[in-house]
Amino acid sequence: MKDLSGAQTVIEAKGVGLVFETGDGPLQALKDISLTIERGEFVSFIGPSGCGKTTLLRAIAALEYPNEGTLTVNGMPPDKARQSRAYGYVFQAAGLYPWRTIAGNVQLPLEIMGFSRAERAERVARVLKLVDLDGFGKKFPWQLSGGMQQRASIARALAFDADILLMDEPFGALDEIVRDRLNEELLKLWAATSKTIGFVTHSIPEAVYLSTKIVVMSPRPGRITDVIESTLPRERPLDIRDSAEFLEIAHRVREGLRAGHAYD
Amino acid sequence: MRSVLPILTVVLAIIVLWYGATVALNAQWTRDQAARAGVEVGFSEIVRDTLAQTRPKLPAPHQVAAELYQSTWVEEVFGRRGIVATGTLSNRSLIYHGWVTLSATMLGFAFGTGLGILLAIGIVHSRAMDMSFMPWAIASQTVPILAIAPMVIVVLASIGIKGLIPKAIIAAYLSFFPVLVGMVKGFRAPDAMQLDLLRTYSASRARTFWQLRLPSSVPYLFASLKVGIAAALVGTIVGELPAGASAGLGARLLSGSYYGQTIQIWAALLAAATLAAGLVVIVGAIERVVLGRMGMRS
Amino acid sequence: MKRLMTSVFALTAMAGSAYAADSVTLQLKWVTQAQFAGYYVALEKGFYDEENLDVTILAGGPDIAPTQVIAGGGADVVIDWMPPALAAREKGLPLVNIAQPFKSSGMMLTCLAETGIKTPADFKGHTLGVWFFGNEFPFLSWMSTLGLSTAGGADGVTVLKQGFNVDPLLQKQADCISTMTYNEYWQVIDAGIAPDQLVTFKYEDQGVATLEDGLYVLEANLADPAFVDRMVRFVRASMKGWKYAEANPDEAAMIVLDNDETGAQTEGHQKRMMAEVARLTAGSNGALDEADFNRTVATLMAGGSDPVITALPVGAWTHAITDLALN
Amino acid sequence: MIWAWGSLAFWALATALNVWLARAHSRNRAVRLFIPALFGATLLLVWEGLVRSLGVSPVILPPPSMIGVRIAESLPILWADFSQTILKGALSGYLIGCGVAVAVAVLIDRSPFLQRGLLPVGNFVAALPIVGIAPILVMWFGFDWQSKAAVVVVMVFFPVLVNMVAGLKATDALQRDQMATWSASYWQGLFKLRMPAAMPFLFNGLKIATTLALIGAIVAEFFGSPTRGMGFRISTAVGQLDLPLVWAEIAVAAFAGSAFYGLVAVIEKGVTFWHPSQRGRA
Repeated sequence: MKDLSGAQTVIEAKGVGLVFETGDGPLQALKDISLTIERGEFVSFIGPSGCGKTTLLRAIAALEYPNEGTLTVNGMPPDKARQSRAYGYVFQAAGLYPWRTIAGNVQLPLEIMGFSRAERAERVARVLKLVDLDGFGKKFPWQLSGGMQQRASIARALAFDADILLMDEPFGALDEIVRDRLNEELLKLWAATSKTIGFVTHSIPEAVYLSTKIVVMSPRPGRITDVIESTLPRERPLDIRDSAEFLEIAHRVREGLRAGHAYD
Repeated sequence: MRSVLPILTVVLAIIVLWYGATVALNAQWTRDQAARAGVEVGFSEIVRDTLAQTRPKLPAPHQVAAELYQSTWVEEVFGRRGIVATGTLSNRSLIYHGWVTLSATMLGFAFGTGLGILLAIGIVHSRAMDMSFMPWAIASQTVPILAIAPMVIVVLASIGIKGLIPKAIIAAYLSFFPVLVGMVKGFRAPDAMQLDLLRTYSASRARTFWQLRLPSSVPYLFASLKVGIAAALVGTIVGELPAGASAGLGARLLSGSYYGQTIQIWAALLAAATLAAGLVVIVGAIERVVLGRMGMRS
Repeated sequence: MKRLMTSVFALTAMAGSAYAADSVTLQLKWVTQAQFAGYYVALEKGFYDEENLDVTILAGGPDIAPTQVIAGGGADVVIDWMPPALAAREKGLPLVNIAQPFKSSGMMLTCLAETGIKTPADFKGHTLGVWFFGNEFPFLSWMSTLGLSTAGGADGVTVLKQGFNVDPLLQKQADCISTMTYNEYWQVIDAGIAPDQLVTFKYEDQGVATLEDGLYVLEANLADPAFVDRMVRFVRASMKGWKYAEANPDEAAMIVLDNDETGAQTEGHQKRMMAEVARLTAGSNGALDEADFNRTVATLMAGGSDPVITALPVGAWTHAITDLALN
Repeated sequence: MIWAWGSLAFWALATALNVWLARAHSRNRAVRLFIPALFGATLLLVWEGLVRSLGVSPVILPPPSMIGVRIAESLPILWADFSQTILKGALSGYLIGCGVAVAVAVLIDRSPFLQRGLLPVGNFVAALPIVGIAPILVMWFGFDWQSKAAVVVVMVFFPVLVNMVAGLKATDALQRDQMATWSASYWQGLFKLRMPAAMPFLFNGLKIATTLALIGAIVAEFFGSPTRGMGFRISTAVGQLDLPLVWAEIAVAAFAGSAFYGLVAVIEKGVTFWHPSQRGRA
């Protein structure tokens, strides 16, 4: 099914709109979203709360269904893509099952997808190593720190080798020091696996540091106000954040956010 | 409000099942009687007969409804001993028996709630009491109360306690436990931060209790009161069962059983369930008002 | 002045009456029904008042043991059957029979004719419903005189603890059930089974009858002349009530009905019960017949390996009260 | 009189000891077992003392020593009654009732319509004084343990059902979304996520049900039974004024009930070791 001629386009949205029916009447969560994401890109969605960035990510993962426009993932409707295991999803909270060990949690999607026992063991060992948690497989989630839990949840999303990794403010609840280290590790992981990553955040430095493309959104109705292609190199040490180029992009993001607010 | 349709559907389904079961369970008697009389019965006759037996294994819903109507409205308004004729409730009406049961229930509920709260206060404040008493509180509930209810009544009668109080004591025995468990949880509901805050004010234990523990336990109190009042009703009915010829829904159940008046048993059962549901609803309504006033709308 | 006089007079009169009436508490063996009509008649017709007694009648029930009530001091006098009373005496609770209004036994075993049981010899291998709670003694004695084991099996009978009603027979869970001539038997008939579809075995006819409803008090109390005096008056008024009830069964039944707190009794059933009970009380003037007592004791002691009582009871009855009350 | 003062003095001493132990050594496992044991012993001793010193007739309330002797004498009877009432009646009813309740909870969990309809009706039925249906069930299911099991089934069904339905809802949106992103089937979601998450709730219901099961089985025997069983023995023994035997049966019932409750609590601890309420007291 993969469209090999235009192989680079992974996610494509054309005029996507989404309305929630709420107790106070309909709420326009997304309006006229058009966007293309290429293979191997690291795309951040940034904006104030209520701008629909999470909703957009959920629509891509077929957790919400748009009312208008077309949205395709790997050239398929999102739920088809989901069934073909197109993506791993990392939520705001780690959401690990307290009754399973770390290894048990990581292999949960593998069990659901019907991987053999041997293959499960092999993959669990590999991804735990990838997120630097080898040796913790037999621990229970509540015996680990918040940062380790979130790494385990990333390992879980990586375990079944989806091409696309969708992350919804995965580090939002962590302190800044842990967050910096996880950001750095995430970049390494991205380089090592060359996945396409969609990343929701409300931190400007995080977005600029991680992304190749930054999608700035604004609320009521949720829409895209700016798309910024990052000019930073793919190799990014932590201190790149002090460079003029970094600050320049951050400035542009801030301007975009401010422009969105002018509508209020 | 959107629950009305589903509830009606379920109730309707139950009634349909009930009618089916009525025919199935009572058919044997009809066939036996026909065999004893030496006649053949067809299916339609079986159905007709099973729905109208005088002492069926399972009375049909309309029989129970008729009995309920008969033993409330008709008895009080038109009966020889009804409230219209005599000015007092008739001893043949379920209203009278329900009232007797209700008064013992309320008294027992009051005892049980008071006892449960006091014990909970003791347990929260004394480690020794917590550790020594709690296992026995659980064990106390495994004593088959119905088995000793007659003895409780006899023993209390021998020291001159009669009437409502023995029943109320059995009711209290069953209702104190849920209240105790709920209130221990409730008094411990304030988190360490809130307790530490009061400690920084050098608040006394009593003050901490009144200002923090008591208000935070209110939602737990109501949750356990709902369980407790239903338990108190069960206790009262259990207390009424052995005391054969006295009044109350339990005595009514027993005498119905004694004379094989299944219709009367079911009517008394439904009356008891309605009473229980009504009491729980009332506690729920009070809960909403109180929690609303305290700004803890649940 | 005149008004003051009247009120003082009224006060003294009230006080006088309050002091005069001696109180007596009577514990029944079972729920309010015509089985106890004599006492209710004496209460309603003022026979107790005439004797200056203030009588409280406590109804019984399936789990109320009159013996336990009197041991706890909950009643001055109780109505019970002789077997549990003698058993209690052997357990160390000295009960004494002071009067015996019931001359004959109303207990019987009622079987469905379709089970093929025609004589007691046919019981073997069948299921029999029995009341327990102190009422099982006559049955156990009878079975042991018949040489039937009550442990079940082909050579014995299977015993069910019958509930409070006749359902086991109607639902065919038991082949025979215990009934009283004045009560449960008629419930079976009322349920729609014709008398010719039933076979009954009266304990009286089988020679294993034991004395039923009698009045029992604690032995120690009989040493107190005031107590004896109260009992004399109580027995006299009660027997007057019984004789009135025998003569006016329908009125007696209505009096019982009005005293039934549960409101579960029906007029038809109580009138019929009264008529049947009258047959059992007919031969008694209230005094215990020593021959009946001896027969009861003999039956109970014949209980094979597990007799109800092991030693001949001494002092378990007295004519002291009835001699004074009836002469 | 010496008994009364003696037992009261023992009570005071034991209480003081308990208070001291609870303060000083509450971390010690043996002490935590000793404290309630001492409290229980105190209760028994005070009971013994009061009965003896006040001269209460054993027909009204026998002293514990007499009950203890009776237990020792009548072990065969007690065992026969125990197996009739607890093993056959209560246990089989408990297993069937809880099993059916869990199955029904899973079934109606798929249908919000049924939940909205069944739960209020279920609560209404649960408020029914179930002891009242005992005579009816004895009439339907006969005299032997089957009717006792039926009473137990009805008694335990609703508490377990209500708890299990609540438990199946106890997952949060995030966990359900996760399952969705992995395209898990309904049954995978049920067994991997919602069943384990429901366990703390289920065990809450199961623990309540243990005491109910016991009471139900004993109570049902009052309305007709074969000539064995704890309820049968209690009512017969009262009639024979054999009060020590009555209390022996009650003691067995209380002991069996506590043991049953304890067993379920131990299983709970094993199954829901991960739950915050269990983690605290390792």
